[in-house]
Order: sequence, then C-alpha cells, then structure tokens
Amino acid sequence: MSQKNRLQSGGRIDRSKPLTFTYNGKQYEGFAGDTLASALLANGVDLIGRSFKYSRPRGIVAAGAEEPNAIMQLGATEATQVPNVRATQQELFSGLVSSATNGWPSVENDVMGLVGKIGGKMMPPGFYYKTFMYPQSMWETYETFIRKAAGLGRSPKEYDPDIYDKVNQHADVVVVGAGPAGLLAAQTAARGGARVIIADEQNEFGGSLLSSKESVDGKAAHAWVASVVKELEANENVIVLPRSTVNGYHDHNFLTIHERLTDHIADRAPNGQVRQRYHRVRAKWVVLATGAHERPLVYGNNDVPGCMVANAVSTYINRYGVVPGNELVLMTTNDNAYRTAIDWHDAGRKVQAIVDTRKNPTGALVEAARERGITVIAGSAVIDVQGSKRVTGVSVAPISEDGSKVTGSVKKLSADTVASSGGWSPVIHLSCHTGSKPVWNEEVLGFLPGKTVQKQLTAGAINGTFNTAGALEEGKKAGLEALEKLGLSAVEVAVPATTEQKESKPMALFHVPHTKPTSQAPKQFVDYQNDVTAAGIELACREGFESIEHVKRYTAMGFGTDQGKLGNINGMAVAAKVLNQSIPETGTTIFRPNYTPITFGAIAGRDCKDLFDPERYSAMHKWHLEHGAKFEDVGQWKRPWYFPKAGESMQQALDRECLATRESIGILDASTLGKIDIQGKDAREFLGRVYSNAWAKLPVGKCRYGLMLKEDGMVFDDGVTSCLAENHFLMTTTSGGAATVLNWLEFYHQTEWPELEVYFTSVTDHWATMTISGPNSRKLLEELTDADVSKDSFKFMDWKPMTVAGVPARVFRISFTGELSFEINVQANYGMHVWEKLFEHGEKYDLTPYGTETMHILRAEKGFIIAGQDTDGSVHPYDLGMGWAVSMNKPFSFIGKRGMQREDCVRAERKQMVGIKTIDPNIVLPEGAQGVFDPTAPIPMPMVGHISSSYWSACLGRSIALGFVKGGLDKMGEKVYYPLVDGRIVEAEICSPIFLDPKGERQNV
Amino acid sequence: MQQYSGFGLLKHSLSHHENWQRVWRNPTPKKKYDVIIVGGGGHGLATAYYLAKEHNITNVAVIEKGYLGGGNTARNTTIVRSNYLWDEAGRLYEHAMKLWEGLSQDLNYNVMFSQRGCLNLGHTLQDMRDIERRVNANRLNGIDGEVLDAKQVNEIVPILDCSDNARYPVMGASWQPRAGVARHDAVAWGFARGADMRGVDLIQQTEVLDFIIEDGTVTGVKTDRYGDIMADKVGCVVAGHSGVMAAKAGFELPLESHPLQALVSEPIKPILDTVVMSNHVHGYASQSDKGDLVIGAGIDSYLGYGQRGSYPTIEHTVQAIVEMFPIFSRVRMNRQWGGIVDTCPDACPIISKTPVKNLYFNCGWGTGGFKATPGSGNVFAASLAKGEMHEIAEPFSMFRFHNGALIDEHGAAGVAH
Amino acid sequence: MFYIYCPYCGEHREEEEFHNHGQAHIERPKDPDSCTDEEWGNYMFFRKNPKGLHHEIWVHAAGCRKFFNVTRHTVTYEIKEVYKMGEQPKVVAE
Amino acid sequence: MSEVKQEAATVSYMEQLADASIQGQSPLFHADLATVAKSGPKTGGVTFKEEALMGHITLRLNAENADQLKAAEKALGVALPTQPLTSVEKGDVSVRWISPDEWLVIVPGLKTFEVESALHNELSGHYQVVNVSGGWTIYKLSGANVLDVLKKSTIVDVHPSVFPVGKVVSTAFAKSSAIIRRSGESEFELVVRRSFADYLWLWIQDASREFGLVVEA
Repeated sequence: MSQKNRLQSGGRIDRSKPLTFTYNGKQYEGFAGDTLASALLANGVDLIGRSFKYSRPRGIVAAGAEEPNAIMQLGATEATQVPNVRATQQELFSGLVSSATNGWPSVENDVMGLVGKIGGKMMPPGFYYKTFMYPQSMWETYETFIRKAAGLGRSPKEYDPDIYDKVNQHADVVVVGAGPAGLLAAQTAARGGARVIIADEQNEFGGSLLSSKESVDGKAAHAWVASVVKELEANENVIVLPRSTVNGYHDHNFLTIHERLTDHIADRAPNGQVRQRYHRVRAKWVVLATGAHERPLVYGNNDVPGCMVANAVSTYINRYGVVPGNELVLMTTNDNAYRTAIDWHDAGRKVQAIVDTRKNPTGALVEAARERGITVIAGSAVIDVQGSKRVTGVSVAPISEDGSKVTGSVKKLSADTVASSGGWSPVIHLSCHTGSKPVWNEEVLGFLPGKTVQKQLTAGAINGTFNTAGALEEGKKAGLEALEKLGLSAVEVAVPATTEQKESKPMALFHVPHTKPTSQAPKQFVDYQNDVTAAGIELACREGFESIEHVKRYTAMGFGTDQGKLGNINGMAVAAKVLNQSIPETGTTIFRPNYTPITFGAIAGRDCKDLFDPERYSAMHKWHLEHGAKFEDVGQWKRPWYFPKAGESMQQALDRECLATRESIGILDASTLGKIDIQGKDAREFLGRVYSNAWAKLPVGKCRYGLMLKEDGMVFDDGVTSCLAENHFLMTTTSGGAATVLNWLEFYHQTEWPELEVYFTSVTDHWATMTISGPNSRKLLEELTDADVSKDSFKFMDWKPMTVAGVPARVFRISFTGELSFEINVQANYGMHVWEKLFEHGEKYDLTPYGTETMHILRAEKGFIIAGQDTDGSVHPYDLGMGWAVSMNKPFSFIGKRGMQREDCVRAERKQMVGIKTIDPNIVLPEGAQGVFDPTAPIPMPMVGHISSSYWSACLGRSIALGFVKGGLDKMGEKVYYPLVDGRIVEAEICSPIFLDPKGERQNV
Repeated sequence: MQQYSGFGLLKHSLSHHENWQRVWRNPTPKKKYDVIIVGGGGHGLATAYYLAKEHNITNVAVIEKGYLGGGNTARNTTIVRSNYLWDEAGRLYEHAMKLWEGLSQDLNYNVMFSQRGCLNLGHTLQDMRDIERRVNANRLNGIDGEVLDAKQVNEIVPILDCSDNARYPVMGASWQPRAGVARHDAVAWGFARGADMRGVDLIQQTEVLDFIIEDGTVTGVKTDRYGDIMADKVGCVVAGHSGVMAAKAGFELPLESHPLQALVSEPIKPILDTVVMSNHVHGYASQSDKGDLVIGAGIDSYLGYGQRGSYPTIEHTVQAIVEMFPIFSRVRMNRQWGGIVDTCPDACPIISKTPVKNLYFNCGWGTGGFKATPGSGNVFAASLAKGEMHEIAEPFSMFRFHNGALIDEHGAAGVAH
Repeated sequence: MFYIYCPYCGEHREEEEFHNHGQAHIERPKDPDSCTDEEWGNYMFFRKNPKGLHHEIWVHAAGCRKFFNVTRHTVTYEIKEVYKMGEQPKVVAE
Repeated sequence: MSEVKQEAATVSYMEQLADASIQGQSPLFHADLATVAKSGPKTGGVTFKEEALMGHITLRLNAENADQLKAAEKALGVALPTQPLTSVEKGDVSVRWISPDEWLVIVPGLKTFEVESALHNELSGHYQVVNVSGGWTIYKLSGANVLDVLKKSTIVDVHPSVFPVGKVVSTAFAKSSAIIRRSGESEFELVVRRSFADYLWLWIQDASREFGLVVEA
C-alpha cells in the first residue's frame, strides 16, 4: 500500500531505507527515521484504538511522550510481547509487529463501542460506586464483567529472553533534555571542564529544533544541533545519552535514566545485547531543560480521529514528511500554532481556516498565514466536530471575549483534521518528583517549577521561555551557573543567532464553550485515555469532590499511562470554572515518577535469576554438591539440609543420619555459624553486659553457652563463646544472626560504652568449621591428631589448639547433639582437605554426613533451642526454662535484665517451652500446630501455645516435639490437644523438653 | 437522602446527571461538639460514621487539614486480609473483615470489596512453620485459612514461578479465600457520605494546630481556619502525623513515621486474579479492576514525612516481582508514590486512652491500616462513645509499651541456626 | 536515595552503604534496675518522631562500620550536619 | 620488654598454615581458573585474576597513639596509612585503611604468621590483630573496560579524578561487598569475602560479558 500522506521530500526520514511492518495483521511500509505513529499516519491509518470506558474510536493526537491514545501491543513472538507501547515514541524497525490494544472483534468493528454508546450515558464518573451493590451476592459476577474490560495491552506469557543492565554514574552536571536550552547548558558546562551527562528521550538530540524551520547560528537548526552533539561526543568528560528518559528525580540529586539500547532495532535484542540500560546517577547539579507540551483545547467530540495537537501536526510534516490529512482547521489561542497551518499549507494541502479564539489576532505569524491566503476566523472557536472514525467537519461559532460562552450562530466547515492549541505546559514533572510544589504563572498560563531544596537549575520552556533564542540564552546561563557552583571557571560560549518572529499575547482558554451546557453538549474530552470529560469533572465538583485530588481520583483523570500530560491542566481549568475559583486556588498537580513508564526488567537489571540474591558457600560446598546434598536456604547461605542416598526418602535419610550419629559418628558442616574474634582487656566485661549469664570467671581454655537478649528481655540469638586467652574470646552466633550480632556489639560499644577497651572482628569466613559427633568421634579425631583428646585431658566444654590432619586447628569439645562431639576449626583454605581426611579415616566408622534437618532432630531430642525457630522475639529465658542461663546478680545490669522484669514478663501463665509427647507415638505434629486444653470449646477456641519444633525421632522410635504451653513448666504430665487443619485432634502430654539422656552422660564420655 | 442504585443511575442519565446531590456538605463548624475526630482519613471517617450510626452520637465533627481520604487511604495497595497470628490482632482484623463483607450495602456505596483471596508465600522452612502456626491460630480463632503446598499455589497462580530454579523456591503458602482488595478512595468517600448523611460535620482544609487542655483534660482544638472548637472528647486519627499531634498534647508515642512506597504497572489485561504476598522475597502484588498491577514496596529505614522514599527500595521490590513473575519483565511500571506510616515496635496499632483525659489516639497501624478501616473505626467509635475501651481495642493500649504486653506481629525472624 | 557524608571516611557515599539506627542521644539509663516500668518503656520505645529537624544515628555499614549522628529534616530530607558519636548537634530546632 | 610479653600472653594466636605438602584451596578453587584461562579468550576488555592464598591480617589500634603507630610501622616495615581511604605498599606488604582504627594488612601467605607475630611483639596497650586469611581473597580486575564493569557493580564514583591510584574504599559490590583499591591506572583489586566469592565471580563474568573477559591463572 502506498504511503498516501507521505511528502515527496523533507523531513528527517531516510526514503532510501524502506521498512515493512504490520499493524493489526496488515503489512505497511515506512522509512528509517519514522516512529510507528508517523508511519501509520503516512499510510493513512486513522484508527489506532478504542477508548477505555466508552470504546470510542481513537486516533493519534500527539507526537511524543504526551500521546494518550496510540498505545500499542508490540512483539512478533509470545516472549517478546510488550504491552502499551506509545506509537509516537516507538521507532520503526523492519519486521515490527503491532496491534491495537482494545476493540473486539477488531478495532474497526468494535462491539463494545455499541455498549459504550448506549451505556455511556449511564457511566458518569463514580458510577461504579453507585451501583452493582445489590444483591450483595451478585458483586462477584458484576466484577467479572468489569474486569473483562480492564487493561490496555497484555503481558507476555513466556519468559523474557532479553537481559537488562544497570550502571552507576556520577556527574557534576546532568542535563535533562537536549533541546536548544539543554544543548547549550551541556556545551557550556562541558567546556568549563565539568563531568556532564546529557540525556534525551528521543533518538536524536535537538528537541523542538528537529521539527523547526528556523535557522540557528546561520544554518539549518538541525545542522547546528549536529555540530554541538559532535563537540559533546568528542569530550571524554561528557556522556551523551540519546533514547534515554530521565524518568525520576529523587532525593539529594539522584536521578534514574532509562536508556533503550535496542528497542529501535528489533523486538528482541540482537546477539545477546543488553535491551535496556538503567543509569543510577548522582549529580552535583541538575539542569532541567525538559521543554513543554502543547495543550490541546477541550471541545465537543474532540477525540474523533483527526483531532490533533497543533504542534504534533507540524512535527509530522516537518520531521517525518507526513501530512496527516487533507483539509485542516486550526483552532488556536496563540500565535505560535499558526506555524502548523503554514506548514500544512506549504506542504500543499488545504487549510480550511484558522479559528482564533482571540478577537483581534495580530503579529508576524498571523500575517504570514494571511499572506498565504489562509482564512482567519477570529473571536471564534471550534465547538464540536462531526464524524466518527474520522473528522468530517467542524462547527465554528463566535465566543465571548473571556471564552465563557458562544455568542453567535454556528457555522459548519468541512475538514478531516482539526489541530488545536491552547498554549504550552512546561514539563515540570521531574521537579515535582522531589516534593517541590509547582507554582502557577499567569503570564505563562502554566505551572512552573516551585521552590526546591535540590541543586537544580532550569532552562528554556520549562521556565515558560517558549522561544528558541530565550531557551539558548537560559541554557548558557544554567551552564555558567553550574560551573560557578562547582567552583569551575566560567567559559565563553556564544549564544547562536536565531530567526524568530515575535508573538503577541495568547488567550487563557482551556475549555471551549458550547451552545449547550457542558452536561448536554457532545462529549468534551479532557483525559483521553481514561475517557474523562469536562462534563464528568463538572459532575464531580457538583457532587462535592472539590479538591483537585478528589476530582482526579473520582474521574480517574491523570491516572493513565500518559499521566495527564495533555489533560491535567485543562481538567483543573474546568474544575476551577465550576468552582468559581482560579487555577492555583484549585490546586497544583503533583507528578510522581516515572516520567514515562519503565520496563520492570530494566529496573531489576542483572539482579534477577541467578544473581537475584547471592548464594553463600562454605569451603566444603563442592563436596556437598558432589555427594547429593539437598540444600536449605539459611539467610543467604546454602546449607546441606540432608544427604539422601539413591532411592531414599527424606525421612529415611534423616533416620539413617540420626542413628549413625547416635550409634557411631556423624559430621556436620558448621562453617556458617557466625564467628566474632573479640580482644581487649574489657572483653570479659563486655560479654557480661551483652549476654544474660556470667563471664567474669570463665577460665582460659573453656567454652560457655550464652543467650543474647534485647533490652526488652527477649532472646534474639545464642551461641558458644570460648575464652582463647585472658583478653581474647571467640564468640559464635547463629548463621542467620551473624551480621545482626556484630552490628549489635558495635552499636553498644560505639554508642554506649566507648570507654570499654574491646575490638570485634568477624572471622565467620576465615574458619571452616566441622563438627564430628557420636560415640566414635574421639577415635576418629585421635587418628588425625597427636594431641591428647582423652576424656580427662580434653574435657567437655574445653577447647584446645592442635593439628588435625596436618592442619593447625582449634578444636572445641562442645556438643549440640548431646553426643561426644568435637568442633574442628581450621583456616578455611584447608576446610576441604580436613573434611576429606576425616572421611578417609572415618569410613570404617561409617562416618555419615548430615545436614541441618538431622542437626535439628538431634538437638531437639536434647531439648536444645534454635533461636529463631523456638524463639520469636516474644520469649525470655525463663519462658524457655533457661533461667540457668541468667545471672541476676551480675554487677552491671546486662541487656535484657530490666526488660524481663516488666509486669507482663513476670506474670503467671506465660507461654513456656516444654516437651510435647503425642499419646500416639507415630503421629508427628506439624510445626506450628496450636495447642488447646479443651478441644470441645467453641470457636474461637482458646489456644495455649504452639509447637515450635517437631520431628520423628528414629533413636527414640517415636515423635517428639518442643512447644509452648501457658504455664507449661508447672503442668508436666498434663494433657494438651492439637486440633489440626485436617480435622484431626491430636492428644499429647506435656513433658520435659529433654527426651534423651537427661543427665547428659553421652556427651561426657 | 439520596439512595444510590442502578435505577437511580438510569434516571439521572435522562437528566444528563445534572441533578445528583452533593455527596457531603461543606459546613461551617459549630462552636462545640460532643466528639471531634482529628483526621479525615478512612479510619477517622469510619469512626464518625459508626459514632452516628451505632451510638447515635451525631454532634460530631471530623477535622481534616487537607481533603478527605487524602493520606494513607489514598496511597495504599488496598489489600484486605485478617490472617494475623495473635489472638488480639486476629480478633481486630477479623472484626474488620466481617464489616467489609457487608460494607457496600451498609454504606449504600460500592467500595468494590473483592474477595479474590490472598496468598502469603513461604520460601523457607521457617516461613512454612510460621505459616502453619498462623493458619492454625486463624482457624481456631474463626478466621478462614489454608496451608497450601507449592503445587496448589501454582494452580491458583499459574504465572508465579514455582519452579526449583528460583533463588528461593516457593515451598507453599497460606491462603485466605475471604481476603482481597477494595477501592481505597471509595472507602473514604462511602464513610464520609454515610457520616455526613447522619449529621456529622466534615470540615476539610482545616488544620488542627493544637489541643486545648485544661487540668489534664482535653476540651477542644485550635484550628487555623475556625479558631477554637470545643468538644467533650477528642479522637486523634492522623496516622503518620500521630507523633506530631502527640507532641502538641505533651506526650510521646512509641512510634516512628516512615516512608512506605508503592507502585503500579501500566494497565494490562487481567492476568493475576488474587493477591500474592511474599515476605521473604519482599514482593506484594495484585491486579486492580482497571488492570494495573498494584505492588507494595518496603518501608524505608528512616523517619520521613516527605511522602517519598529511597529508590533502592523500589528496585528491590521490582526485582522481587520479576523473580516471582518472570513474565512481567517486559511489562512497565507506570507510577510510584509514598505514604507516611506510623510504625509501632510490635507492628500492631495503638487504640488507646492517653495521658490526657478524654483525648484518645488511634494510630500506629504501620502497613496494616487500610485493611482495618471499618473495624478500627467501629471499635474506636465504641470506645469514644462509652469512655471505656472496646474489648477488642483494649489490648492495643499505648501503655502496653510500659508493662510489656506487646503483640508482636513481625512474625518469627528468619531461621537462625 | 540519600547522599551521606561519612565523618570518618571523609567523603559522601550513597545511602545503600548506610543503615539508619533511629533517634540519637537516647542514653541508656545509668541504673536500669531502679527504673520503673514506665521509665524503661519510655527508654526502649517512646520517640520524638518530629516533623522537621531530627537527630538520628546512622552507621556506615558497608564502609568503615562507624556509627555517627546526622541532623536531617524529615520533610525535605536535607542533611543539615553530620557529627561524631559523643558530640552535640549545632543545628537544632528553634 | 617484659611488659610486651605480658600483653602478648593475653591473646591467643598460632601458625595456621599447614606444611607445604598440604595445598590450601582458595575460595575460587572450585572454579578451576587455570583451565578457564587456558581455554578462554586471550584478548578482551577486562582481565580477571584471583590473587589466591595471600595472608590477610586485620589490625585494630588507636591511630592517635603514636607509640602504637610506631610499633606497627616497625612490625610491618611501613607506616600505617592514617589518611582515610588510602593505602600503602612496600615490598610484599600492602596496607589498606579500613576505618579510623582498622587496617587490612596483606602479605604473602607464607609470611602471615611472621607478620602477625611481629605485630604482637611490637604492639602494646589496646589493639587487635586477627589473621583473617581464610576469609578473604583478592580479585584483580584490569583492562580497558575495567571502569565500565565497576560502574555496573559498585555505587562509589570510580572516576580517576576522585578515585586515584592507591585509593581504597570499603563498599557495596553488586549485592555483596568488597574492599576496592585502585592499584594502577586501569587496574583494581577487590578484596572479597570467601563465602561470596562464587557469587561475585558469577557477577563479574556477567558484567564483563559485553567487553570480553580474559581470565589469567
């Protein structure tokens, strides 16, 4: 098909590079340099979607980020689908596949459109809230239908084949926007020696100059742009980022930039390249040169395809060589938009009329139009348009000088395109992100950036300086100011000369009056994407939604993917008119990030899949992998959970591991335990303050278990600490708690007790730790060391330096299983060597590796707690029956002492940890089961405490559990019941938590 | 009084919707009220509504410094659930849940409460223990809940990555079928309309500058627009600003106000029919009736009244979402925002008398505020009406931070061994 | 994201390297055992929570691991000063 | 010098190296870098090398105590860098400033105990010396694109104007941490924790992919 709207020459497209693409299954052709929108317009495609609520036919309205309608589904394959792509920002590439996101069965013949026409009348803003309530039971059905209409595009159903990337940047000056102001700011700052980043959302730098017919510095505007870009690119201190949207401006001058590296090449990044890159930028100074968006006017049926923003029409003509229609009517409140009619005329197509809302338009541009024979209808407005899938004509009527009403008879003109301009809204979004409130400016007729605490400068149209000469001047000024603030010396930059005509005063008009009241006039759209009309806003105000935030929320204005870039100010103007107040009295608009939507994948960057979170490994990890370990996530650690042999179930493996340990010998990789080297003459005193028990008299060579409490008295960590020398201790913590504990110690030392002479250094990673446990463990150790590890010379809770398998080691005779145990610590580089030697020698004892699950079972048989499993931040040592680990008469009031004496902590009937034996020994209670004394009580049934640990004990041939019971320590032998999720009620008996070897004889051999 | 119905809509459409009545009046305040509620968010409006409806106390003013429902009500991720661990919290949130279930009809205002169920995922053994513990407690407390394994989870949410390849594979979940989401703004508006209909004065754009306190008893408030307004009782329901208001009344609260951020995707066709929450991976998502994926981010670590937080918090959340739902990698995030949440050390609210007589505070909801709205208002209203704390509110006294009777809903910390 | 000056490293670093530790200048009571429940509860939990200037503790967790004080505005998030442990703020609310 | 001896007795330290017949395994041992180096590309934008099995000693003392500084200098043969974020290198000893009262001393693996002992022998008063050799390893990154890889991985500014040769920072690196030192114009050393070594190796491979990664053994 021919590109019927394409001009023979002109524009920045490359006619020698035709590209084919498909839209709604049909093939079209465009050129390199096109956007999807310009290519569709070139091909005369009017209809690009259906509106969200009323399913009205919609066409392309704008040419950039502000486009509300042309929201497409992109993607040639399932995995490369991208929903909601703005056609005006999508560069055309060969093979691009696109489709409209709404309309069933097709966007041309949409059934919902009928519903919208009939039902639309019944769908004013807030209609949801007023209906679908009765009967209550029907809501789910109603909602199913409401939900069917939800959404624009669709998510892919397959995984993204592309990768995304992130990069951290630091800059002296970040310039946002590469229009005339931004370019000159960047040039000035860069010449002054600053590190500069300049980013622009478009594929080419130049901003407004790309579609401008002006000359700059005596040459075509784009030629001047090219010369500046060349200079910037050549400067190694400048990072030039096209196709890069600064989407967020955060605290302390932190910006996020979304760079699209391959979106313009194909829908899948070629050759494994990065599809999009995210820049996280810390800027010393920021220059916002973000330009302005033209505001369309609000008039009847202003959403019929063919109704466009004036400047967008010029952009399509001048930049893309596309005239999007044949007969134009331009409606404007200002001189600036006259260019559009002139461009249209000069492209050889017909301008029916310029409808100027002002009584007496004068000025160079007005004259230029008149010179071309274009009719200017002054003091009038297009009050509505005719047509459904394309404009066929317009109604023009004279309006009062204040723009409030129609004052004369309506005249019809034929036209297929209506361009409108209500002036320009500065793009202040980024400035708002940091919490700065914008300020209305009566002269600019727009909001300007407000007071800010950021190191922010602004230049160009964002300040309401809409002419190129002014923008260039402000750009230079911003560049110089940044240099000065940075302490760099000023440079001479000449502001290039421009050719521009002076413009006369624009009129403040937003909402065009109609002969009928707004509520009865044809729909006048304010926010296209969410189908928000002027009548809807008036209704909201009438109903009492008077704050602009209420209006927005009630009507959904500004909540689309364009976030109200075109509509918000018009909506405020409509509300202001109804409420009889000024726009600033009505409120401000607060924009939030993102400026335009950003792919989730880009925000996630490489921190996904394998790199989502680090996996921490011990020195013996490879062995575990090779021996079939199943792993458990403990914090970031991958710990062996159990070691199944071929054909074994988990329970069978656990039974085997447990029995082997109790009967012969098992081995655990305990390297993940947190380890802190503590030195200093006050180390002992410090330990006494942070542990609940006493440390003053622990002799060198001995180890002791300690409970660590928070100030409220609740247990938060535990572990064994050993006295290595008089002023030297090695503290162990839980694997998950290592960092927290070190931080805890440092916090108290640095902020409370800096006078104590003590240093802490983490040695968690330095030592590989392996625990051999079981009756044969001494024999095994003896084979590998010359040291005397006999019962009498190496007692329970002793530690000794010795050589194990040829490696210097510290061996601790401590036990978490209740068996004779030795915890061997060697410098981690030797971990694997010693581990393998132990297996070499341990084979004859059937040395069995076990993981965390068997460790849990073995310790539970002994009633030892696991902090974090048997504690939850609400139990103190006495609740755990561990009063023996509290020394109330230490001279210093240790952390947690005062806390556990509070009224609620000393009351009777607190939940206390006990052992739980099911009456039927074969039932293993689920961990988390809730106990009750009276299982026949009605719901809500009073609960007395939960099961925190529960296992099948192969050694005891029955189930065992640890759990909490109200007043449990005084209820030994009493019954407690566990009503389970499956309906069973399990009867159990309260018992001592020590199920095995209560006297501790097994570890004392 | 104007009843809302489908028929009404039809009728009004014939008159071009020109005759709809105001949803609420814009009254000038009286000199004195029986009760002043400071704060016109969801909880404050619900309090006023129930004072009028259930206790026949209609000489009530709600004083709001901005617009109704403009604080956290306007900024949350709209999740409603009641599957809390401890008896006290479970009772409170389930009380709210029961009210949610008839709320649209009670208010004659469709708050679009959608009981599409909520999954709380477990990714570690300790997660699963906690889930089992919580669900067991819920069921015995009369709160619906199930423990699901990974396969069952995947059946409910096929787009969730439940494979073993995940960094933290999904091991299972708790499932509360009655949980869901609601249209947050409508909740505030519905309560406001209901309160206004019953005679409550809703005073917007009016800031309470100070409390008037005589001999340790509050007798009214000072406002910026209307001067002093007197009251027999004052209920302060100002969420993030509770610490500021408490300072005016001369006491401190066990609170810190932190930024809590959230974000939405662009609207996409329905693909996620339930609420999915993962504490471990730190991602929370549901899909609104408009098609947006509504995603909750974490609380920032620092004090902040700026209604914005730090960017890495958003990044971590989005990483989690992509980890849980890899198909969303190419979907785009539309907008992010922040609220100010007043967080208590035990992650439970304060509904309480204060050191000042007749001054009551309802605050400290942290991330749990929205889901409690009707329940919170209901028990707070009862407490204000009777001058004694409602039995469900009783355990949530601020003085629990003195005697130690905390209700720790942080749940068990990660396994440590 | 904040940009915080570490008084020990002597340069600004990104917030990601730091952890916040809440209100500064809360001294642990010298004699906890003689505190009432109320006094102890106040020490543990009750906070100023100001809207405005806040003196707070941060730790350079990924850097030098030192704790220090920051005076920060809780609305604008401006950092007004940074000072070491044991020192007093110069910028205070009027 | 009886006082010195008395101090030394209050802490416990020992030679932790086994005899030479037992080969230690560095944290990246399992990655078999020698084979990777042999089979992998020989040119690329980034070069990676693990400086394995070095001796790492954490030294804590009071930088305002001139006696301690002098003692440390005597033991190490080089004065401690007391300026924040700086390092010194002399012969086979390098010292990184970590904190106002903390330094990381790196020496050849076999010298660890000797240096550790020397520190204990020279120092007195309140100090800490800890052998942490098993807990750390060193990744050397160099090449034309080394800054590009670092910018993907760390949030500190690595621009030469603010990160000159010799500067040291402890910081976040990807989702782990590293002590980064610029050892040459386009050469950096990362001291990383053992348990995170594999993750960081994965990360660096990924971040370098677009530039081409050369592995040296």
